[in-house]
Amino acid sequence: MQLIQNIPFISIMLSILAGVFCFASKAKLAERLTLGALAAITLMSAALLAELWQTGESFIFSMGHFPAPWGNELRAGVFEALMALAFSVVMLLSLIAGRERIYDDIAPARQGLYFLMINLLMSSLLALIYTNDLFTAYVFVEINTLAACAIVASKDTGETITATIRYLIMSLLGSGMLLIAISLIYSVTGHLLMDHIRASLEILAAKGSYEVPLAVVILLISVGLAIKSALYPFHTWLPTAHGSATTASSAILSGVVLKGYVILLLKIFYRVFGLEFIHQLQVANLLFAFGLAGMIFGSLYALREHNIKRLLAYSSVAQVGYIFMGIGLSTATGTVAACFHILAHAITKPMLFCAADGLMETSGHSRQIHDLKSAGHKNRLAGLAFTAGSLSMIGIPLFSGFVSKFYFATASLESPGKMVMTLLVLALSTLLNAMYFVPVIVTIYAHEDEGLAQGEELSFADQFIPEAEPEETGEPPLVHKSPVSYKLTMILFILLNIFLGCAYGPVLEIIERGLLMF
Amino acid sequence: MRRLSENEFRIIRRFRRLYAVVAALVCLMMISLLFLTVSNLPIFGEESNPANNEVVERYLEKGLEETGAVNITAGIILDYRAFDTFGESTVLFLAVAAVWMLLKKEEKEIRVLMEETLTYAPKEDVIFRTVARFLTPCILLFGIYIILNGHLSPGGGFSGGAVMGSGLILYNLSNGTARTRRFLNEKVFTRVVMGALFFYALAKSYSFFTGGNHLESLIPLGTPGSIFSGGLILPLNIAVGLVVACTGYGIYALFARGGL
Amino acid sequence: MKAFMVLILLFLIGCSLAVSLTKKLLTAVIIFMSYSLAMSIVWIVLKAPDLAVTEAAVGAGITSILFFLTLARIKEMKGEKDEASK
Amino acid sequence: MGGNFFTNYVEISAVVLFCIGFSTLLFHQNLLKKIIGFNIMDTAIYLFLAAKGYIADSDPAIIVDGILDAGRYVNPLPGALVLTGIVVSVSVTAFSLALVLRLYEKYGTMHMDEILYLSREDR
Repeated sequence: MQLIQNIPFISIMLSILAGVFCFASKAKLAERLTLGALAAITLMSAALLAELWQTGESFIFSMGHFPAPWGNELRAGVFEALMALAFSVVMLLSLIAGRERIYDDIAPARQGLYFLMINLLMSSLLALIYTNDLFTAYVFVEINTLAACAIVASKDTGETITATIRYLIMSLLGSGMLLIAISLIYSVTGHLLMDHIRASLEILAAKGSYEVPLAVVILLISVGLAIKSALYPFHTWLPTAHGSATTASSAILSGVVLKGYVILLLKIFYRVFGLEFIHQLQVANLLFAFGLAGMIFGSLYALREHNIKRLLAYSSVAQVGYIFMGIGLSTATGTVAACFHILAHAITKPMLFCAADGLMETSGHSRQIHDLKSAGHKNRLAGLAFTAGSLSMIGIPLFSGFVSKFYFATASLESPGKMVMTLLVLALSTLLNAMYFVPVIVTIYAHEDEGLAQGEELSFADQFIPEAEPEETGEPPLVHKSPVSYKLTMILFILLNIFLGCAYGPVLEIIERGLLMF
Repeated sequence: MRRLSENEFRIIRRFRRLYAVVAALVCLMMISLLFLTVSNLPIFGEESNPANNEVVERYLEKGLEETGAVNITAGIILDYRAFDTFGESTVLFLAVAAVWMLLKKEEKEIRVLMEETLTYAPKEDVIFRTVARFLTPCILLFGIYIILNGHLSPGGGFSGGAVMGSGLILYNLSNGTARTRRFLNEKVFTRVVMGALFFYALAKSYSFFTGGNHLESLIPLGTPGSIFSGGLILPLNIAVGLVVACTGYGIYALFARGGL
Repeated sequence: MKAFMVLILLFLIGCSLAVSLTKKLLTAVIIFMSYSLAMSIVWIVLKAPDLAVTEAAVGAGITSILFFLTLARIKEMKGEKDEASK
Repeated sequence: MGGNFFTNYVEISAVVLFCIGFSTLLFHQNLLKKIIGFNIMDTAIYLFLAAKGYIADSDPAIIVDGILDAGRYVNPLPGALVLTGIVVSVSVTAFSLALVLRLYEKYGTMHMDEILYLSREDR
């Protein structure tokens, strides 16, 4: 056993220990600890990814002295390592970018506890990525739920606490379904570890017994996790929670937390049931239909919003729809595209939230879009980042969003029954995305004297103009000073997005190989 | 604070009716699906059910030898599946931190709440105080017994800790906060909880690390059945018991007056 | 044994229905407490004494205390508000 | 309906309890009732899970007299899982009750609809 194989275990323990330590420490110390732990996890995950990429193997780490069906296990392959790396990078960047706002929004006595929640959130996400055991997954899903609710509630306004309780109630429904599904699985197979459940399910499938319970199990798990990852008809909690929390929380929740559940669902589909079983039961078609509905309705809701953070939150609903649509295509390419979109959205949406925060700062923290007029001139970097993020969301080449859309389209060609629907909805959703992002870009680059109505009439074809505008304009009236750390993270976010948009080849290959290893 | 007007109530009620129909449909679907499922499951109480397989066989036949715990459940939660239990303690810790974040008040406000006789604390009641004086030591002792015998008899850190926590709550109700604070104030609370959790995390990390890397563990298991047996199970039970007792009392205090 | 089990299970269902249908919150909490205690008897019948101890201490003990406290605090706040509005 | 409807009476009542809890969580607009409903739902799942470990005519899994025969004892694993679950649900209950208290401090009500309506003005 090499030392490098301890990395999953060490990173989970590190974040839990850092979380425990934050309980009694002051905010500054807690922040340093959290950032340090996140940076260490990032480095370790990168090392793990490099190592596993070279050897091309996955490994199993047993937690304790007892092997497979008796003890707990962690499992890591390139896919898991890539996701851990992406999640820790996004966490780190969003925390640094939203740092100022954390200290503004949250009462001093609570700041240390906020970082505690962040640490435990990270540990639960890592555990969800790495675990090989369904019941461990349930326990960490609960940690994830509580920590995510707590980072919304930390702002302590009436709005956030109302949002939290809605979020909590929906999440509890979801975890109840997950738990009853796990007990049903246990009752028919007698195992909790994914590999062993798979083995005994194959025997059961050969005999043809327990077909009804297994179908119900898949349905319950899909619905339970879909509630938690805000698939369209279950998304009602998301806009208030993501729209009202402090910037770093919104960024982390939309970029990372939603995706953790999707990854768990993928793991269960691939490693517990096997794809053929899923396809037999038409669950994939259900997810496909809900995903398509989410892509359209999420965008339609976003079109009606005048509040920039809620607009971004509704856009998350649409993007989660994309991911489930990709999974629902039920081809290998579709799943790869969905996984790539997980990454693309994980780096784009936090950037948008942080950029929106930078823009809002210039206009006295108003969240209304019409108050952000010419904010892009006052805080140029935030404006640039917001533009880049929007273009990525719309799906302009060079940015990551384009790659995932392209791959969704390619994947749809492989499943003839769903091709027409997918292509149509993709086109429609792109159009809708443009329809709500372009007016915002136009508004933030409008001069104070220009009317807003003019901007709203701009059509889809005009979207390239705003990108060029920052260079053209003369002296902006008031340049907002943001801290260097904020600027650096925004630049990093943009570079990462362009990197994913241009050098997507190796990333896709990692995902493909990782999914084959599952 | 403003009340809702009649018109606003009407809007809500209309929305509510739609919601009720949808929810009723969901519930009906759920119950019929689950009935269908359960009637297709293996028969209750049969020994040949799939759940009673080789996994459980090893727990029962080798559990005593491998973990040193007579109570197999304690062996499972603190040794075989210790990672789950560690996650569970983390959830409890997280809950305390979250409640602390939501309800913690300034020391000044706590003082005010302490001085006022709370409506639900019958401190002046003679019967209550006398009974409490006899009961509190018994409850605390019983909690300690449950914790220490966790590997030998039913119980363990969680149940014993909860019993001790309720003993502390009873002490607080009958003797007042000022006297409770002499031995359990914020400083002690933080130190005990963090210390116990650190010990738990480090001890479990050690066994995860040695287990994952296939090294020998250096902790002796002792003779099964005696109090000092079961390797790490007894110290872990004590650590968990301390955490649960403190968090139980801590959550109570935060709810009652916004601070310890 | 089976008859006893069925009886407790019926009691549990009755309790949960009562909780869901009563108007008064305090009554609902008290019924829920007895529900938890009945549940701990179920654990004993199912030969899981660890669960029985834990359910009695945590479910019937700590959880009920928290519910009572919440009700008491809410009543206090209501009283303060009424006084303020007078 | 499958054939084991009446033999699985414990599981059936667990399902009934689950659905009562589920509908309490969905239908009731009082937050405290919702939380009690969630607790009922959780205990129902635990009942379901623990029933999986029961074997008729056997002893609790505590090896008192040193007899190591797997056929003599009930299955201890579901019990261990439920133990974990109970603590998780008490933590969630504590957190949600704290949220209810904060909401009451802010809005003076525990009714979900009123809170939703009142919080809309905070935006």
